[in-house]
This record gives sequence, C-alpha cells and structure tokens, in this order.
Amino acid sequence: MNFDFSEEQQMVRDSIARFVQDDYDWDTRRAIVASDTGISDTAWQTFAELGWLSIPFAEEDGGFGGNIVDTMVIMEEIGKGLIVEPYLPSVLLFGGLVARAGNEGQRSTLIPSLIDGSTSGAFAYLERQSRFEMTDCLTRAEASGDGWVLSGEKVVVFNGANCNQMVVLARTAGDQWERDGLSLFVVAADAEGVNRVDYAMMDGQRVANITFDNVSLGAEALLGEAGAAMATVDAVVREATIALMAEAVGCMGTLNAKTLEYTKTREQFGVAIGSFQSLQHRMVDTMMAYEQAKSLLYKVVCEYKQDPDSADASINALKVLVDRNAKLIYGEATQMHGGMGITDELDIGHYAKRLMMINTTFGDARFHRAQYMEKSYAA
Amino acid sequence: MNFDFSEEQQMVRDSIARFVQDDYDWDTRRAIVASDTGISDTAWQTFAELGWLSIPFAEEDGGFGGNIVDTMVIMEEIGKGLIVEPYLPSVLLFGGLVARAGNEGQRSTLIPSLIDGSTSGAFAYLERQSRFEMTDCLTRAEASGDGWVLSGEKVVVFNGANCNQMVVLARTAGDQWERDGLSLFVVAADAEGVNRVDYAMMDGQRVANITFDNVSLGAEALLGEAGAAMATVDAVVREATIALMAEAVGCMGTLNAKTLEYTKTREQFGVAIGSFQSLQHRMVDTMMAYEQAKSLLYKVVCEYKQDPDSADASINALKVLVDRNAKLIYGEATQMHGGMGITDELDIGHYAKRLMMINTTFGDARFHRAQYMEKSYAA
Amino acid sequence: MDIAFSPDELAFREEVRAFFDEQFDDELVARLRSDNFKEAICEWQQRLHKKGWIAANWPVEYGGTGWSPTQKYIYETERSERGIPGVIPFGIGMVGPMIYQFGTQEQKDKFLPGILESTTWWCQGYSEPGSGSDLASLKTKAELDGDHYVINGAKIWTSYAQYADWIFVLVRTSNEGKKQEGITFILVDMKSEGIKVNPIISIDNEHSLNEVEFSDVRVPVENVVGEVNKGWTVAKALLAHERTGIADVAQSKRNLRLIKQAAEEEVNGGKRLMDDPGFQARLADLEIELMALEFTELRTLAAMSAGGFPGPESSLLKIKGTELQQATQELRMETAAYYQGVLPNDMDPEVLGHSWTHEAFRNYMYGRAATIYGGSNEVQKNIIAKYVLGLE
Amino acid sequence: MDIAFSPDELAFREEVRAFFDEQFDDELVARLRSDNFKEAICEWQQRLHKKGWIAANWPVEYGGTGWSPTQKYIYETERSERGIPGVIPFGIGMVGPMIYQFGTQEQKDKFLPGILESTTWWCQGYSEPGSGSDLASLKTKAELDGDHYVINGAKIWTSYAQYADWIFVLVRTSNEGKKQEGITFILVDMKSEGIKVNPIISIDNEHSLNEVEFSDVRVPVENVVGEVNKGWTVAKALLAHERTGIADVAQSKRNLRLIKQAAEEEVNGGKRLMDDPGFQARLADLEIELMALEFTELRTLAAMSAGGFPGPESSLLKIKGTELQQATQELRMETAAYYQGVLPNDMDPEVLGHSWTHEAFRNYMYGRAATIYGGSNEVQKNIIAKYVLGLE
Repeated sequence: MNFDFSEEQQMVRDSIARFVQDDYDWDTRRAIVASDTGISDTAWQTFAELGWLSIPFAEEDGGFGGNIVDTMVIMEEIGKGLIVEPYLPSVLLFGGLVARAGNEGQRSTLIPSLIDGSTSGAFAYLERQSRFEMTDCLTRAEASGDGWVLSGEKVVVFNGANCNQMVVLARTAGDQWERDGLSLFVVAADAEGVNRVDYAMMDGQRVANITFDNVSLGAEALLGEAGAAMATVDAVVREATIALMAEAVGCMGTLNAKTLEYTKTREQFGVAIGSFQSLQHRMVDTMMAYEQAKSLLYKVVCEYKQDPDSADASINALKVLVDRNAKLIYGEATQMHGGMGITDELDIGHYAKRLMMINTTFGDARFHRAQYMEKSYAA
Repeated sequence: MNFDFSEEQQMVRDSIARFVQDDYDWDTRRAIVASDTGISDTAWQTFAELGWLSIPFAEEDGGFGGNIVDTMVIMEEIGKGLIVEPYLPSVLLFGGLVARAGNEGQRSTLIPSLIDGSTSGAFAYLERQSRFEMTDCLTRAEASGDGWVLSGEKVVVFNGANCNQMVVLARTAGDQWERDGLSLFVVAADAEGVNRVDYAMMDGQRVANITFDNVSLGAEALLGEAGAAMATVDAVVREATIALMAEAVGCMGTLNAKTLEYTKTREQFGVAIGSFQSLQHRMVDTMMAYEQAKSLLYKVVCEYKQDPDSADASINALKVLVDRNAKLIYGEATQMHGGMGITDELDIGHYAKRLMMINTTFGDARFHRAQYMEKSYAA
Repeated sequence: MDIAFSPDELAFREEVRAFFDEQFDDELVARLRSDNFKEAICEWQQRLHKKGWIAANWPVEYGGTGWSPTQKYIYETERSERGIPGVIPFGIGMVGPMIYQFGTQEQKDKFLPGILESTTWWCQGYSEPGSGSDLASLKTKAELDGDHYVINGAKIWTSYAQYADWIFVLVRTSNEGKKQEGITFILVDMKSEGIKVNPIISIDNEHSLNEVEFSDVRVPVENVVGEVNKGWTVAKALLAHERTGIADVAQSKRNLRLIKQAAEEEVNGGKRLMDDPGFQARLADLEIELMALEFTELRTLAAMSAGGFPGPESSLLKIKGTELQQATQELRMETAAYYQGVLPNDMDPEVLGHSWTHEAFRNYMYGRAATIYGGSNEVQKNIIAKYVLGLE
Repeated sequence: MDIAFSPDELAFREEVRAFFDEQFDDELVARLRSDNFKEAICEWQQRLHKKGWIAANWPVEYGGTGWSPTQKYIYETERSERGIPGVIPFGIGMVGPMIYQFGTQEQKDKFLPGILESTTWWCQGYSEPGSGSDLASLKTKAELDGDHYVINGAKIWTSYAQYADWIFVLVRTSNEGKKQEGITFILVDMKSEGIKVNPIISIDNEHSLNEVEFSDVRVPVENVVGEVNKGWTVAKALLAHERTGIADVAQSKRNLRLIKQAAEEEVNGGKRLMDDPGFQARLADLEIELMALEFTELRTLAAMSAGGFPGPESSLLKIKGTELQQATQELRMETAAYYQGVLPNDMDPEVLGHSWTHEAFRNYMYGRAATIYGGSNEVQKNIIAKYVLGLE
C-alpha cells in the first residue's frame, strides 16, 4: 500500500505548476478567455513541446505510455491553474476514442498530430434532448456506397468552437435510447454540411452546437466497429470522468488555499476574519471536504489501475461526493470573500463556475447516485 | 389572519404549565417513570379534575367541545413538561375512535369514563410486520353468531400496559394490505383470551404486545361499520399526528431553552461557553429550526381548521420537517451539554428519546416524504 | 388562530390581480428585458404610484398605502407569482423612510415627491473597499468648509450608481469616541463635481455594481439627515428596514413552480426528471422549508401589526429566506443540466438549448450576493445571538 | 500509488481470519453478553496476548506486534467485520504507552506485564465535574506529605471504574504559572483508602460511567509518571494516542452491512425497505462518505509509516469518523422503526420484535458520547484550525 508518485509524475506535476506560475497567471488567463478563440495557441504549443499532450498515449502510438495516475497528476494541476485549454476534450476524449477504437491507419494519422498540437479534437455526443443519457441519440449515419451520410445535431460540444477534427456519436441502427446500433465517426470540422454555432460557457470554455446536414463520409471515417460504439465510449468516458474529478480536486484545493489566505489577511472589526471561531470551524469543514474528495479520488484511481472494469460504482460515488463537497467549498469561498467573491475580476467566482460545469459534465450527482444505487442495491 | 389564542386556550396553557412547575418537576417525573406502572394515577386524576381530559370531546358527549387549536395547546405543554401519562393513546386515539365511530350507546358508556379518568384506553393497530402501513393487518375477527371471534397479535401498543379498554384494528374481510375489510372492536383488557407482554420504551412509555386467542366479542364490540374502519382511522390518526407534532414542538422549545440557559452558565476556559461564536451560530440555527417547525405546525392547524381533508400533504411536510429539526435540536442539546447530556439523571437525554419516539410514530420522515411526493408530484 | 381571508381581503386580492393583469403588459415586459431597463422600471413604478401602491411600508401621511400585514402579504404573493419586479429599493425602501423619520421639513418637501414619483433615482453609499461587515469602520471623510462638507473617499457595491441622480452616503465627520460615533448620513447629488463611477462586472457578466469615488466633492450642510455625528442611528434603522421582505418567499415559490414545469419537460433516458425520486426528494425538502418560512413570515407580519416594528427577529427571515432562495436557484440551475453553463449572449436562448436557462443563470449568479448584502448572514447570526438569545 | 496487498499481507490476512474463527468462539460471545463481561473480555485479551497480538501500537521492544500500517488495517478490518470488541483502551491504549514513554525502569517492570497480560484493569481519571473540554482547569489536588502525595477531589466519566485495579490521574500539584503547568500524572491503586466510586447511569440505562471521589488518598511519590508539574506533556501525548483508530471505519462498515441485511427483511406495505429510493439514497450517501474516509485513514496510516506520528491530522479522522459512526447508528435505529424504542430488558428481543434492535439501541445511545470524549469535536476543530490551517 502506498500513495506515492513516481519521479516522473512529480516532474510533470512540478513543470505544470511552474508553467501556471510563470506563464499562466490570473491576468494572462483572463486575457486568453477574453480573446477571440478563448484559448491560447502559444500555451497549447508549450503543452506539446513539454510533452504533456503525449502522456496518455501508448508508446507504439508515439506517446509516453502513461497510466491513470499520470492523467490524474496532469488534471489536478490543470484544475489548480484553471487552465482553459482543451486537454480533456482534445487529448482525453477525442484522443482516447481514436486510441481505443482506431485502426492503425487512423491512429497513425491522428495521434501524432494530437501530440504535436496541430490537431485539436472534440467529441460530439450530447444532443438537445439527451441530458445525461449518452445512448439518447437521434443523429443518424446511413450507409451510402462505401461510406456514410451523417445527419443530425449535437450540442454543447466541448472545444467544438476551436476543434478541427471531431468524433461524432451517431446511430447506424436501432431506436432512440438503444445501446446497440451506435457508431463513431471521425469528421473534419470544415467538412461540407457541418455548421457550427459557437458560444461561451460560464467557465470560459468555447463550445458549439453543431448540425450535420447530409455530411458525406468515406468508409475510413468509421472508428471501430459499426453499431458497437458504446463499449468504447464507456471506457473513454470512464477514464475522462476520473480525469475530470482530478481537475475538480485541483480546483477545490486551490479555492481552499486562496480562501484560507484571504481570511488571514482580510481585516474586519480590527482583526483578521480568520480569527473568528465560527469561520475557523467552517474552514475546517472545507478542509475535510477537500481531503475526503481527494481520498475517494485515490481509491478510484487505485481500483481503476488494478482493473478498469471494477471501478464504476466508485466512480459514481466520487461524482456524488465531489458534487457535494465542491458546493460546500465554492459556497464558503464565495461567502468568505464577501463582495469580492462575486466579482468577475477575482478568480474565486471562476473556480466556482468551473466546478459547477464539472459537476454537470458526464452526469450530475443525482444521475450518478441513481447509478450507484442501481449497481449496489438492485434486488 | 391572526395567530392568537383564545382566553380559554391561554388559561388551559397556563394551568398545565403551572401543574408541571408545581407538581411534575423532574424528580417527580423520574419517580413516576421508575414506578411499577410507569404513570401516576394522581396526576391523571388531576388532569380529569381540571377538565383537560374532556377538552376534545363534543359537548353532547359531555366534553368541552374543543377544536384542533385546543388540542395543540395541550399537547405542546405536555411536550414541554415531558408528561408521560397517556393523553395521546387514551384521549386522542381511543377516545377519538369512539367519538367518531361509536354509536350513542358506545359513546355514552365510554366517553364519560374517559373524561372522569376511570377508563384508560389504547389503540392496538401495529403488528410485528406492519412497520408504518396501518392496512398491513393480519389480526382477524370472524363473525360468530351475533358476535365475533378475534385472533392475532398487536405490538407496541401505546398505553397497552396500563389500559383497561382498547380499540383493536382487525380484518373482517380481505387480504393483508387491503384497505377494505378492516374493522374496529372495543375489547376489555381483561377479556378472556387477551394476553399482554408489558415492556418499557426508551421515552418512558409502557407499552404491550397483545395476543388475542379466540377472544369472544359481542355484537356491541364492533365500532362503526364492519369493513370500513380506515376512514375513521385516517381521520383520528390525522388529528393525533398534528397533536404529536405539537408535543414535538413543545419538547424542542424546552430543549432549546434549557440548552441556551446551560451555555450561559457553564464555564470553560474561564468564560461561559455561550460566548464562543461557533456555538452562538449553532444556537441560532437551533432557534431557527424551532421557529420553522412551529410555523409549519401553525400552517397545518390553520388548514385543518378550515377543512380537515385539505391538510394531509401539509401534515406529511410537518412530519418531515419536525424529524429533521428535532434531530438538529436534540443533537446540539446533547453535544453542548457534554457528558451531562448523556446521563440518565439529566432531562436532556429524555427529551431527545421522546423526540426520537415521536419521529417514528405514525410513520417516519422517509415514509411521510414519500407520501408527500406521491400527493404532490405523481404524474 | 386563523388564516382565512376576510371578504374585504379577497376583494383586495381581486383588485391586485386585475391591476397586474392590465398594467403589467407584454410591451412593458419586453422593455424591461431590453437595454431600456431604467426607463421601463420607472414607468412601471409610476403606474404603481398612480394607483397609490408605490409605498407599501410608508405611513399614510407621507403617501403610504396603509395596508394591513395581510394585504401586504397578498400583494407580494401576487406580484412575485407573476415574476413582476419589486420596487427598486434605494428610494422607496431605504432613503425615503430615513428622510421622513429623521429629516427636516425642507428635506421632506424636496426629496419625498421625487421618490414617490420615481423621477429621482437613488443609490446607496454604505460599504467601502476596506469595510464590509464592519460597516462602522468606514473611512470616507467629510470635512466642514463653511456651509459645505467636502467629501473624500470611496464607496463600493453601489447598485445602479450609473443610473443614479442622488446617493445617500455614510461619511466620517469625526474621529473622536467609538467608531460608531462620528458618522453622518448625508445626501449627495450625483452630478456634483468630483464624483466618479467605476463599473464592477459581477460573476453573471452584468454591470449593476459600481465603485463610487469622491474627490473633494462639495455638499451643502443642509443635506445632512438627522444629527451630525449621529448617522449610525440612521444607518441601523435603515438596515432593519432592508431586512424586511428580504426573505422573498413568494419569489422562491415561483422558482419552485418554474422548476417543476421544466422538470416535466426534461427527460433522461426516456424518463421525466419530474418522476425521478431523487429529484422529487430534493424538491420536497425545499417546498417544505418554504411552506414553513412562509408562516414564519406571516407570524412576523402579524406580530408587527400588533404594534411591533421589525426587530432582530427579522434577521431570521433574512438568513433562512436567502438560504432557501439560493438553494432554489441552485436546483433550477441543475434542472438545466449542461445548459446551466450557457453564458447569456445576444443569441436566442432557444437556439442554444432552452428558453429559460438564461434566467436561471442570472438568478443564480445574482443570488450569490443575497447572503452577503444587507448585513451578511454571519452578522445576522451575531445579531440574533446577542439581541434575541442574550448571548455575549 | 497502489493498494494491492502483497503475498505476505494476504498470508497475514488468512492468519488473522483463522485465528478469529478459532479463538472468538460462540461460548466467548455468550459470556461477553452476560454479566461476566469483565472476565470474558480479559480472557479474550489473554488469548490475543498469547498470540502476540495484544499491543498493535506498542514498539516491539515492549511487547508490541511490529505490524506495518497495512497489517494494522487488515487486522482492524477483519476484527470489526466480525463485531469482535477492540482491546479495552485504558491499559494497552493509554497508560501503557505513557509508562514506556515517560516512566522509570521500575514503573515499566512493575506495570507493563499486568497490562499486556490483562491481569490489571486500568481506568482513566482525567475529566472533572467542572472541567470538560477545558481539561487544564482541573482542580483535584495532590499535596506532598513526606514520601506520599495526598489526593483530594473528584474525577468524572470514568469508564469501568467499578472493575478497575488502578487508575491514572491528572492532579494539580502546583498553582503557580499557567494552568497547564503544575499538573502531574500519577498512578493510584483503586484499593487505596479514601476512594469512592459513584455509578453514573447513562442514557442507554447502562452503568459503565462513574464518578471517582478522592478523600485524603495517600499515594507514594514513586507513582508519578514523568516529571512532577509536567503532567500536561503526558496528558497531550495520551490524547493524540486516543484519537488514532477512533475513526473506526470498519465498525461503521459493519453497521452498514447489518442495516442492509435488516432492510432486506423489513417490509412496508408489501415493499422491501431496501427497495425504497429514499432509503437507498441515505444509505448511498453514508457509504460514499465512508469509502472516502477509509482512504483518508489509509493515507494517514501511510504517512505515519513514512516516519510520522499521529499529528493534528488525526483530528480530522476523529471528527469525520465519529460523525459517520453516529449517522450510521442513527440510520440503523430508524431501520428498526418502532422497535428502536424498545428498552433492552431481560426478555428475549425476538419476543418483542426483532433480535437486533437492542444492539442498535445500545450502539446508538453509547455512540452519542463519541463526539464528546477524547477531546470534543469542537476542540478538534480548534486544533485543526490552529495547528493545520494556521488560524489564530
């Protein structure tokens, strides 16, 4: 039993932390989010050069061959720095789908360009009506000659506004909500018939609603076996969910640290507000909430490392706990910062908004609690 | 709109409060609970003499003709004084059933003796398997000649150990859980074939498990129409539930007052513990919890007064709120009293145990929340 | 103990409903959502004034409605149920009562009509960058120079300062004695030289808050309300006024209604959100707390009508009311799932997802301030602990 | 980052299981529930001692097990899962470590064997009627008279004083300096003249607590552990020891397992309680917090094995662990519905309702003390605020 990080993991952690400190301070981040694209190409290029984009990929695909612990380390730092560049949608979702389901040709075309930063990917899976049910898919791809014709609409596609490639979840057989009959397709963002409406989310992400109007796809666009997408999607989303929870833990830790610092310096009634016992006890509660979330993340990571298929109930549990504890932490952070906590200028509110988005991504706490209950208590 | 009490109501309230202060102090109450029967005949006789036992009954039955507000006033004081005598099981349940369902003969036999204290009643409705579902009834009464033969077992009968008369809920037709086919019978505690196992509950109540072994009952034992008991039971339990909630509010108010007093006098670290800000804020929370419970009780009482049938969802709501707020209040009272809070000697733990029993009586919070949801949100 | 409405009260309710149905028309609703918010809200308030319903909390002699607590309750319930905005508080709710309570006849004559007629827009100069909950530590200085005070300093969190004609300000006129002494309540024309309004963008990406800087702003001494150096008395009276009605039960009830409506349309895996037991349980817990709070408010109203004034008990309404507002806003956000995160912009929200999610976002974000302003909930707890529970 | 057990650890687990299966036999279980609790628990501890497993937290040189954190975790998990009682803490867990850390060679020789062999029953004299969380305000006085101290005063909340052969006591030997100075840690023979044990009945109707009065009790000076007037150092070390293991995750896990078992049998209106979504949700929330706490405990154990000692972080385990214990006990009570209220008596619980409800009652009631003793949770929060968060 150990909870230690390898030397490489510590190095990656330190290098991202150093990047945030030196090149991604709060004003820089604000300027990036306010820019046209909402992300920084320079920053992304740095990620590529420092090798961070290669870490989750297998060595035979040109990657570093990292495991879930490496991903956790990266995402926790991304959370601490509130980094807005699309590591999750591009590397973990798009890249994860290609790496798992792609044939050698697809992998060798796409993965190197993801690693060098020239391809920016997205995964289009949500639909207007689907809420958290991935199989609720009305977008259809009909076989046509050797290839396919894709029609439908995907919404709130993370990195949808900036990606040049995307994987689209579409139905090639079966009815709405059916698990079988779903397939994955690689689609270029500038393909004919692809139309995007770009917009911003409260956490700074640039997303898109994307319509596919009889988009012609070649046979090589199909990723994996037709009709059998969900096994791949589940595996990739499972890993991405753990990654997202690591990001949440990073956000929560930083929020606590910043709030603690603030209570030590902000004076009211002639003393630092951190000297008020009622606030002290609440700071202890937020500390415990953070430690508990981190502990459960470690449990999930250890279980997943031993056997990815065994961790699902624990992942559900983690989503539930992170939801509750994040709410406590960002609620207290906002309240203790007083008026400052609700200004756009200060980072506090932005950490809160990122945590809110994380809580709703891949299913909210109620969805995951129901899943946990189904797995644990069904007769 | 007014929340005022009538002069009579204020007089009753004051007279019970005076009784508790003069004749029912903590040591007296402890001695009563430790006595053989666990209740005081002297106290009960006082209740009769002061007219409290007559208040809910109609004037034509020899009662005072009080309404739900009168009952609320009495029960709140009973809660404050932690009075262990069986007002709820004898007057409100047994008496309520007789008053509602009884014919003139039954009413004129039983109610005067309830009012003068010579009859002590109980309502035997729970069964070993029934949990909170009143219709889950396996006890059966078979027609036999003019009368009936009663067989089965009832458990945790409030005042079961001391009553001399009881109303028994029994099935004369239908299957377990069926609402139709249930009937009420008046049974003397010393009838042949009635066997009692007496025991004490944590709140000091003396209850009994009662078996009925082919108990022969005359035709006059049937209370109300055969097979149609549930309308009466629902009406009586509805009113008794409001009464019980008033008792809970009385307990909660007294617990808060005692705890507040304690925090002002108990010194630690050279100052009264009530001077610690973290405790102050928690005392504010318990005060708010009490006020909220009281407000919802008032809402229920006002609605019930306008139309008894309209108040059911609000009664469900009140059970849920009282459960939660009572837990907060007795939890904090225990914690703030430190070691003293967990001694048998001090009253604090006994208020807590009474509130725990109240919370489970007539259905717990989960049961009532489910009922509320069914009434409010069913498609 | 009775809550049945009398025939008169039922008739009043009909009158309120008819008035709202007629006067709060679609055209006005559209304008309130447009860039012309100020003009539209003033027009609405003028319609209320014409009806005689602008000043529910004022004494009749100054133009108040003379409503009973039940009438106030009826009016507020009907208003909030329709999502009709409340009267902008700074004039009618705040400075007006201070002027008729503490002001001179000249001040009453000069300022009250403009407040009642919504022709003067007021804003509030209380908090300062360094003083949040510790209001009395304020540093904005007013020095006497002949028959003028010269004000220097800065106020913060000033809502709608960009619209305001006048501002009421707490200033320090003396450094002697306790910090609560030496404070003065003074009225300042926003057109005065030396006033600068710096916008503050809040987390909802909106501009309603501001910092107001004072550099050698000259204000005539006759603009002092109450006694010089005794402004703390005025300040406290105003805060108690601010707390009443802050529970806003009716608004939370409306939000719950809208949540249920949305949850009947929202579907997950073919099942309505409204049928999800976990969702129902959370909704039930909120409804139940709110049912109770509504009666806590009624009990307070009833006690006030029996000759009372908003006392420390109003702190309870503030704490519980704002907690429930926030919990309700949060549930509404979660009902929107991913769409909760869509930042309001020029596009039709229906194009992006749902029509109601922008309102949910704005309410939620704006609502974060409710536990902070008007005396933070922590300060309210201190007030209850001290003045109600007697804990020191 | 890895939690897989090594082959050696798996073999150890098998050894633990085999030992428990063989040695914790039905006859012993029955005796533990009988009036002969003291004799039975001592015999059990002697079986553990014979196996070499009595002192998991002691250094090997004094008779400790030398277990790694993982082994301790395995042992505790297996023990709690079976509902096997932990070692009575006063000797092995409390006074023993103080004696080998601070005691003289003579004291070690005299007292440690009886502790390891469970032939001496110890109890704790810390709290006083006037001093709860403020332990240092203690007033029990020890005055030097030749080569004896003469002790006068009273201690309270002393568990099992009625069984005890010896008591370790904090006494005041000086009134000079801060209140933490002038305290001495001393060992007293319970057979000494002038000791009186007054039972305290707790809310579970049981007698395990006592008040212990001291009237001119003479104790030889050589019974002082550590330095005279420096007992506070000993007292604090002991409290940190007391906090480790107090989270007792394994016990809460066992309780959750028993709750689920009961909820599968309990039926309402024909539906299993286990299938009620509201019940499931509450169960899930507890399980989830507990899953997290188990890893918080493991992280703490791992940090300790990397050379650490139980620090202020152990306060977190105490707070969260006791909160979850109580929440679990509460849910178990509610699962019993009406039967939660049945007071344990001489009748077979099965006759009255369910067989397990008496255990639920006792656990719940006894568990109320967990947030109070060992330094109340409020004191733990003060400790974390000060020593971990650096808030003063």
